[in-house]
Amino acid sequence: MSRFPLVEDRDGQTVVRIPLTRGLGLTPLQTVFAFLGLVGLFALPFLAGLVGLSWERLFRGILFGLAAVGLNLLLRHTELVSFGHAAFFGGGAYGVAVLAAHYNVSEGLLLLLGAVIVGTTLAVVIGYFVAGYVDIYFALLTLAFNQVLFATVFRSGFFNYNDGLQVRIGGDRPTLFFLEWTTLGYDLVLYYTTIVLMLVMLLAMWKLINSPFGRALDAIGQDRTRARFIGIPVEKYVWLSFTISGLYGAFAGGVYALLRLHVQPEPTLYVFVSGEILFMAILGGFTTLVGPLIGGIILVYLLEAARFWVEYYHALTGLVLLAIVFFMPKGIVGSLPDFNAWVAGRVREPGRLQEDVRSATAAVREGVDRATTTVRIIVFGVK
Amino acid sequence: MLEARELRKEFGELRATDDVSVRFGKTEGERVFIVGPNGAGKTTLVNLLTGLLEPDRGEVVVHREQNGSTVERDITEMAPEKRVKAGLVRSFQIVHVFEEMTVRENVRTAALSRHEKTLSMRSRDDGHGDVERDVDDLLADFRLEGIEGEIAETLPHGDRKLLDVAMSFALDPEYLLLDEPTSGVATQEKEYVIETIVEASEAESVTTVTIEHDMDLVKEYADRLVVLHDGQVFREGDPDLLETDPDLRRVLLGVDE
Amino acid sequence: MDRRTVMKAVGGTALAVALAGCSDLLQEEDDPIEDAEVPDEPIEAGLQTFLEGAPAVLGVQAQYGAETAVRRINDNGGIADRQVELEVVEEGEEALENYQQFVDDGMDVTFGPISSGNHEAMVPEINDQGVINVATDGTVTTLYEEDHPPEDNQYSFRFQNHDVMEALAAAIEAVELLGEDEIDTYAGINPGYAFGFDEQEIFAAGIEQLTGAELVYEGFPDLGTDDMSTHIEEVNSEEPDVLFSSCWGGDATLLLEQGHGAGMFDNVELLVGPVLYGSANDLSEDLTDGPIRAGSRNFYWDQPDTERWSPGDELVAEVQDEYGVLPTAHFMSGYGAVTAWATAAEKAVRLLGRWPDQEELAEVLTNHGFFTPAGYHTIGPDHQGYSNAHFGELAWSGEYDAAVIEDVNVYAAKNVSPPQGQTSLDWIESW
Amino acid sequence: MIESFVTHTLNGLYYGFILFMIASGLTIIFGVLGVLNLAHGELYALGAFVTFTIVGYLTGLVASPTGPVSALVFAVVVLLGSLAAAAVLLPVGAIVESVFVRPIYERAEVYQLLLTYALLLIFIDVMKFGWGATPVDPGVYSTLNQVPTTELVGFGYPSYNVIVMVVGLAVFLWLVWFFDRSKTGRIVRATAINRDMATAIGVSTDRTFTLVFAMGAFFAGFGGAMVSIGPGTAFLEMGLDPLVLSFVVIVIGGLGSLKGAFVGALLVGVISRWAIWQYPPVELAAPFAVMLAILLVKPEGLFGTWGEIE
Repeated sequence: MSRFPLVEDRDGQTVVRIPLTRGLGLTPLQTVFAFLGLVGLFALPFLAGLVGLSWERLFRGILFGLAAVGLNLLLRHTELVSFGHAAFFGGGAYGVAVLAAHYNVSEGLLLLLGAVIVGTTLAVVIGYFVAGYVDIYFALLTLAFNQVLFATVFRSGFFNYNDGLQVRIGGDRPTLFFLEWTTLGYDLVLYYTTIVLMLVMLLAMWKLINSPFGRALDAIGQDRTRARFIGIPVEKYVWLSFTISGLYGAFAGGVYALLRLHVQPEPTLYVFVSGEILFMAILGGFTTLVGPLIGGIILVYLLEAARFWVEYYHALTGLVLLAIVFFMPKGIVGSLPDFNAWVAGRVREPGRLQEDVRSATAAVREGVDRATTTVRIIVFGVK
Repeated sequence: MLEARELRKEFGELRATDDVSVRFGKTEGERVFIVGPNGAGKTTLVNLLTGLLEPDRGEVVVHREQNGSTVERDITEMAPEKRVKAGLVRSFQIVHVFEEMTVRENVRTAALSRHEKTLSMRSRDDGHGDVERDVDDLLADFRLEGIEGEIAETLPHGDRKLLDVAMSFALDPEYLLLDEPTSGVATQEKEYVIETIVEASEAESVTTVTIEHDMDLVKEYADRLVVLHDGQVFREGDPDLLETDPDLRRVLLGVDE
Repeated sequence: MDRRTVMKAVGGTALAVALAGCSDLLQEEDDPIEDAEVPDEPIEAGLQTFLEGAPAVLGVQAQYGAETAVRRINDNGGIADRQVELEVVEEGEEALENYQQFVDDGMDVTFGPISSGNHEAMVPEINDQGVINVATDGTVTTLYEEDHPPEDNQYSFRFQNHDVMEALAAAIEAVELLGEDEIDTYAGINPGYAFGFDEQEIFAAGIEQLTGAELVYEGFPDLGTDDMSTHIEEVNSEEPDVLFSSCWGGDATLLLEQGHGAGMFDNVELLVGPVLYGSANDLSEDLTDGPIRAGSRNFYWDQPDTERWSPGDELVAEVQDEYGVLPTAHFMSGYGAVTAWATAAEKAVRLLGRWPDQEELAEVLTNHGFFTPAGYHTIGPDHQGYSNAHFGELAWSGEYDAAVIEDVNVYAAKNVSPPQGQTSLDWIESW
Repeated sequence: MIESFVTHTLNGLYYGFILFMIASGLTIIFGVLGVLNLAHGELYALGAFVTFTIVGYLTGLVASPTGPVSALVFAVVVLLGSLAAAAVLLPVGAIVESVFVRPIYERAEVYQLLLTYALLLIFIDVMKFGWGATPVDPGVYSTLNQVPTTELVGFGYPSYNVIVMVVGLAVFLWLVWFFDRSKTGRIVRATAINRDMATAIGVSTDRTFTLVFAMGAFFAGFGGAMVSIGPGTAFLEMGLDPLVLSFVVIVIGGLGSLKGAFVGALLVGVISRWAIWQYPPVELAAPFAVMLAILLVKPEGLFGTWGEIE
């Protein structure tokens, strides 16, 4: 036993036990990070402005990031690349919008429940069809379902085409906890409600991926045939994880609708939104639980705000992503340990920095040389 | 008893199994070896029995003693994962293990499945004591305890083969179909692999059906022999046939008449 | 015309005169509001519009228009001595977020967007934030007619004519040209998104009310598509008397190109397109062939005739000089939106003797009237701008080496839009 | 009705050939390298922009055609210009492969997606820098239509469409010839089927990969050129939808199968044009509905061959 509460020794490692998560624990360093993250999350609306960031934009980033956490269940464990998760994000958002605009549901939490039901139902239906597919077929099938949904909404008067639906009931924003709020009050209550629910969802996901079920999903991802022949009902489990994954997206989309109060197809349902959710997971570090969340915050911030900073804002976003691919090979969160080691190494021996630059330059030069030779061969043939 | 009834499977023009009828596990814990030249339909037969392939015609039937009488159960349409639950387990010629997991996690994943715990949401280390006991036993039986923390893809080939089989045993099989458990294993280790399997199956009285090319091993360990040739059962019977039947020798050596 | 007459005519201030394009008529300097207490710092304004890609055909014109208005304001000493600084940003799909960013950045006023869906998303937020936005476009009719009636809408305004006005003008234009009895059938090819669906619906209501014509085909090619041949073939086989198309930008040129390629203009009596002239700078001479009536919303640069109307002439010269293009209706969207706000702000300063707050400015903007080189405009009690609508025969001008419209018909706002408080479709049915 | 049917079918084929030219590059790259290049649509767009410049320059050198013969000469000039424009994509593709994609072959495949998405974004701004933010059009479509084609058999149909179909067919036949008959093509196929084996017989897989990527970029650019000289314009976001449609085409056809991509493209073209004709609202969804229908019935696509050019 340790002197500190919740701290224990397990297999020679000090771990910190988190309430509600029997059998799981964090290393002391992870605990510090988690604690800082929590403080950051709760103080965000007050801190963001101090450093010149828009907390509502960060909030949207968190929402897309949460959808990416859902997607990551498939990506990291069953090793399936979904190109269609906007279907659930957008499905959730439209669940809220339709209930508010057409059925006058005015309580935000009920709307959110509706969002989760709509989005998850979509996941159940689409999951049923795609669960038996792997690799790029899986990716492109989810993409096709996503696009059919997008096209339907885009061209349907019920959804007011691409002009979208207001999440307002007779011009008023929904109530939260059956109370009416001021603009700021509404956003804050929505934010803190979301954060609390999100933490529960993250804990649940953590629990899930460390459970025998999570193991079974890993098994399916690593060797589908073997998984089947140790008695795992592969399609059923993929279907189930697809549904859970969709649920996260649906929830996030629902909150997004409540925050933005207007839902249009392009920012929620378009296939490139699916792509963005996927890229958030990868760039944040898909081998980690919270990486996708960080990825969401960063990508949304870039996509929305870069246009205010530079004229060539696509390129800026692209260059940031390139840098992450090459210099943070496991995504941002996944690469933190390596990155720390690298920095420490260079601080100790600054001379090696030159070496790094030299080798990078050499690699680029070699690449260009090869390209030139190849083009010459294509154009002039082999001598 | 596991029975193939007139199983037929065609790949385009090729009839890989041509109405094969054969029974395994006539006695409890019977060791049957399937032999035959390449392309005889051995792997296809195992695939049909375990549900990896669907037959074009014919049936797969399990016979079970129940209240003193034998009950037949047609499992031709049954999904592979359900056959596993029904006691029909296999390994593969090319090793199929979960490459990114440790040895222990591989065996544990199989054991969790056997204990119907793959849907459990409890944390891995938490409250699965019976599973862990099984895993410990199996690791010991297959002499994998020393390397239980190693990642599967880093293991030498022989250990991977053993791990593959250990996972199969973790499923508590009644019938275990092994597709060339010694393929790729160095000659001096083959004996060791087969010996380990035999020990484990005798302890649990598992009926094993093994595809094997090494006739010395077959002679040494087989209770019964099934010879496939051109998709048909060419001979069936005592391993002594290998010595006594000249046609059999010709077929196995691949010398066609 | 003496100075007093001009000043009176355009609303009484030097700035208003300058924005009407008549500053050279002013003979002496006079500042009626020099005593007003006005802060020193410049006015910060934000404009969001489509700056790249297919919709930039429209959006960049709006940018030019807004910049031109701002330039003229600043050259004339600003609004009550305050210079205007305009920040322009890509609208994209994030108009709501852009508006929020503008507000966070402390903008005094914002302009844009182009897209009607974006505009719909913004209106409630504008009223929550209380920083006036004058929409350049985003012209979906129901927005101010039904969704956000004046009692629910304080800070959101729109300058450009709404969709009903141009779609109805198109219907009337077709009847004027062919005659009521000559139109038995009509068809529509409209972009497959909210705007296109709305335009087709209103045009259909209008033309059926006017002529009893029958719809023989309606197609909605995807926005930004690269092939409309299927729709064109259907028009060819149905041979309608009138073809209506609200395609704009690349879609409009695609329709004309493929239409000519497939001989479509031999199979229709008339093509009316309310926003066709928006593509003026992208049309080549051969595309202007055929019976095509092109609309130019609330502004056509040569109406009144620039030979006789110096404000128009100067504006075209300035735009050609500065940007190398002919101004289109979307130029006026930007120009007029800025002008509406600027003249109202100045009016408010004169009334109050100090700089107005947002609420006061919104008050003044409602029912505000002002001039631009396109003539007189009013902002109605519903916060919607009302101006003349223009239609003319698409033709080619050797002088400008660009598409022009000739034989221009001008429709007064009251003839193509319902009285305040009535919805458009109800009003059309009452004809 | 019958004439409508013929025209709609021709329109479908025309559109299908366009789709094939865009998708062929994607399927070659995917078939050999296993890389799903999300920047493919931008290579297509880049081709369209470069065509604007080159064809605009070349047609400035020749007089406007006055008769059928000079129209034909004009068309040849335009096609040569398109080829030249596509050739510009060769070094672009080669550099993208050898500088950016190569270092991450060994990494998890999803990083290729993130990388090529980053390139997609960067390419958009490269084009914005090069050609401005608004659409451009070389404006040769109506002149191309003066080339006499279907009028010769008494049928009115835009000659440009006919030219696209002929060119598309030529591209297909050349690719089939290249992979079936030419030495380089066989080496590429061998590499696709078994990299180790190819290395063992002395093939430089590095070079093969660069070559294949450059080829893929070339055909993307050529597809862009064909669209650019048509009735449409070249604009910044033009690459997005064709990228997604290319996915549809290569999946329907069977991944990595050239013949599959060909048949898939024509199927999508024709079925979607028929669908719009019969039921216009389905326009946006049609290609994806076709893909879902085909994949759910035949999961491996029409000509499914994994990792092989066929």
